Amino acid sequence: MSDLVIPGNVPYFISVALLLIGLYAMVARRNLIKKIMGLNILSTSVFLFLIAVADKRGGAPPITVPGVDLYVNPLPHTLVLTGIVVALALTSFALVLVIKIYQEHGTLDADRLMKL
Amino acid sequence: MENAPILVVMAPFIGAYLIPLLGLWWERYCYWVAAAATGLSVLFSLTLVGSVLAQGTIYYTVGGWEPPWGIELVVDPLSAFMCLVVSLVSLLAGAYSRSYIKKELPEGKATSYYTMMLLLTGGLLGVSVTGDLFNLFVMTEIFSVAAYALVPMMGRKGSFLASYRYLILASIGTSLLLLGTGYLYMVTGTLNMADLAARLPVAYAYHPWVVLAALAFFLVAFGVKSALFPLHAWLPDVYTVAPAPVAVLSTLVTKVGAYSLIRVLFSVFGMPLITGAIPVAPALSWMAAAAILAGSVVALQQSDIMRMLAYSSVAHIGYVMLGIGLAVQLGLTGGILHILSHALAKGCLFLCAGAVMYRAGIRRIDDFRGLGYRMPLTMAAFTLAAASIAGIPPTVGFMSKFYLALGAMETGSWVLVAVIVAGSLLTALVYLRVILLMYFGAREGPQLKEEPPLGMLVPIVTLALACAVLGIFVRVPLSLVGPGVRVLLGM
Amino acid sequence: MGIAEFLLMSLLVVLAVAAVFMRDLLAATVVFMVYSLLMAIVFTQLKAPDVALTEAAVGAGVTTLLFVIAIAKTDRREEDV
Amino acid sequence: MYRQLALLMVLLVAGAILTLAVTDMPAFGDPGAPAHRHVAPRYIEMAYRETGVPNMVTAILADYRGYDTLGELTVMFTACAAVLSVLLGRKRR
Amino acid sequence: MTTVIIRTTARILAPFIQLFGLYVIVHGPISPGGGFQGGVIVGASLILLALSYDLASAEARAGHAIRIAMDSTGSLLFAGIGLLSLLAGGVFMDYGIIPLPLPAAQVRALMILLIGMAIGVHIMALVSTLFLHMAEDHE
Repeated sequence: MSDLVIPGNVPYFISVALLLIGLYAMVARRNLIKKIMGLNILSTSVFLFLIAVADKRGGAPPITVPGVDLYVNPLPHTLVLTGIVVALALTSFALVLVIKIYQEHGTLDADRLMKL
Repeated sequence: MENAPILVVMAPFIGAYLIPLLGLWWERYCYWVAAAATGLSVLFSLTLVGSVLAQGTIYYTVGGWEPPWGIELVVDPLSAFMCLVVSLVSLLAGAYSRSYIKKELPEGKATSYYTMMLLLTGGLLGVSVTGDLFNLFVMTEIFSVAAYALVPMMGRKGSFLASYRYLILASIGTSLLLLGTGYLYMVTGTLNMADLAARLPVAYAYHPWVVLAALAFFLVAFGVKSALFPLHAWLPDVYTVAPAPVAVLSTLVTKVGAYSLIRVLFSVFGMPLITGAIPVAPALSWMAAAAILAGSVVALQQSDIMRMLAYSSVAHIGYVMLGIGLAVQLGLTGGILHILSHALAKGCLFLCAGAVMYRAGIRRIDDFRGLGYRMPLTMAAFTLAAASIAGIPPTVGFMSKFYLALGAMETGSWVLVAVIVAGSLLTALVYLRVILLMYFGAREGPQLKEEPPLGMLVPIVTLALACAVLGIFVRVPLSLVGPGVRVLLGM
Repeated sequence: MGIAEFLLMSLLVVLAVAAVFMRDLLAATVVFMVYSLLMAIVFTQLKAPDVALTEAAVGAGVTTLLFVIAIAKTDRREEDV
Repeated sequence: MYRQLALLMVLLVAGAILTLAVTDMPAFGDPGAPAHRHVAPRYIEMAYRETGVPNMVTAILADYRGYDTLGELTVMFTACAAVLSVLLGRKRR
Repeated sequence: MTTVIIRTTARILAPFIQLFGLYVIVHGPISPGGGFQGGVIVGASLILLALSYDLASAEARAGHAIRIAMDSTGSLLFAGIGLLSLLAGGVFMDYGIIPLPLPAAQVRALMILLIGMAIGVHIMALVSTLFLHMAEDHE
């Protein structure tokens, strides 16, 4: 069972699907917190893509160990680490804004806020 | 001064790290730290300009690792030009802020205001000097977060919502920027811009769709940042609720967005890719034409001065993008010169509008009646800057539009020439309405002279004079823009 | 890539859809936390332990916490049309 | 109604671009993919010798691309200052 | 009753979490982890304390001023290490050039460890600040 190989670039397709879901949530969902969740899904999809780019079949994690030659590519990992921090920064600030918007307008519905 | 490329970025950052620490005990020194840090980056920018003019493009490797392994800073004439524009305008906006925020900002926000301003300036400078695509993303995020945070500083009604919408729209852009960087990394294995440019043609031959998708992502990302016409939805609200000096900095944000687009299009993808199989550049110029007309027409209908200036900004970003889209020497010169002329003129206009709000509390254009006699110097500066924006001859705004029109003629698209001229007329109409009201509107009530304080007046007058002086001595900015364009086009 | 990995990644999509479409925000946040943890597991399988650790600490920890605080301070349910 | 249609168009276009790009990509997990041939080998082979740190990710993060990490730290710093600027404001005088 | 149990547990647990966080920071160069992850873990322990007690006492334990100071200091330390190599005559962040009686690679390793600590301090202060201020009642 486990030797059944799934062909093609599955992780890339998964990341595309996640990206579209995140984009949908950011543009179409009316709740402001859902939009931020969408932003997080969108960025994790990019991270998944980058980590998938770094992967090598049969490679070891990028920590030097004597006797191992084939390591996965460490550069995208560092990019993703930076990206995660940036996403956290955006999320925290956006959530504070959401709290403030709720205090000011009493609703988190994007359509209702637009009418104000 | 071989370390100027990094110091120009680090000076504002270190200042920004220091200010919260200072603000705990000595809040009144925050302004001076901010001024010193911005002043230092102006000095380093001048050093950069000097050495670029003397010895050509400067390469600086951070950490001593040779590129493409380490991060490389590349200062070509265009980068030096952007550094100078960004740091000078930030310095003036910072100087203006001192009196402005005392009255307009709630108590206790000065510390975070100056921190954010320095971070914004540092991020913009970081984008201007970087030669690494991922570093571009990081610096973009720094100035973006700082920009989101500066918008609701005054606590005006609806400002949090404006900031939130800006954040969501711009984060889609920056996420796509990261994804595009990942795509390019996937097919080339490098993040260094020069290295990417060398390796992209091969990558394009093997994986054309990956490269084109990355190009599309970059267009969207920088389109949002620079408020290119269909992606400008965040801009009017942001400019309306933000403090006036922040609106000035936001115009710098849009300019740096346009600069990043220039970098990515010309220094990374290169001419064959953007004008060849998929005509990105011509499409960009048509979108820019739409932006010019739509922005000007909508600006005509506004009753709020800040909102009018905001839509006018949408139109003028169109001019910069038009220059980029033309992708010929004269057009690109015009577009880049327009970055300068628009930053100066729109900066001056925003500061004037801020001064009017500061003194008279007026936002509606109809209330500008007779203001030309109450605040003569401010309104004279307003008129001069408006003349530059509309492209009236001795100003720098005229020169940039002139070059743009020449570039459009060179490519033979007379429609674009007509759009440039029509856009100028529309812009003139937009500002003429205000100016006529200011000077010829019926005056009523006692006429007191009430200029803003000196700290605010000096930046306003400096910017207005710069519009005129640089227009007469247009060779000064051109001595940087000219070589910059030649480097971009590989001539 | 084996069938187990494939199923794990498909589950990511399912969880993301659930997180986006759930009307109870607190429940959506919990689903989002599970999504982040699963993402961390996927990162481990793709041989990125550093990133997995960070994603688990940040995505499932701090981000979820911040979401919960924000929801506690605002509305728990999405408003109806 | 128009908004829904426009949204659908945006998602369709984005999906089409992404799918086209993904089908065109180098194979997943291929050790000979372009991404693994150019810059990364130096990090993998030399990181321990040049920086004395076995964890390559840390070596790149703190040394080779340390400037990015400084930027990352600054983003976090900015976010913290941003949150404080929104939340403090009028409360503490 | 439950609050007593929770408080005692939190009190006993917190030092261990902090120890683990420090371990992650210090072992960043040789195992998965680093300043950022460790900083988040230590910050989480502070949040645990804040959740089990009330916010006011958490605020008292790690006051606003201290957190801001740590936040700034972490960033300044990082930038300072970068500037140190500039002062030593190299380029920014070229740690190998810092004059220490060690081989260049060892100096770099040391500086990477220091930077990890700087990041850890910064992120710890930051995560707890984010939490404390967002959870606080602000009307």
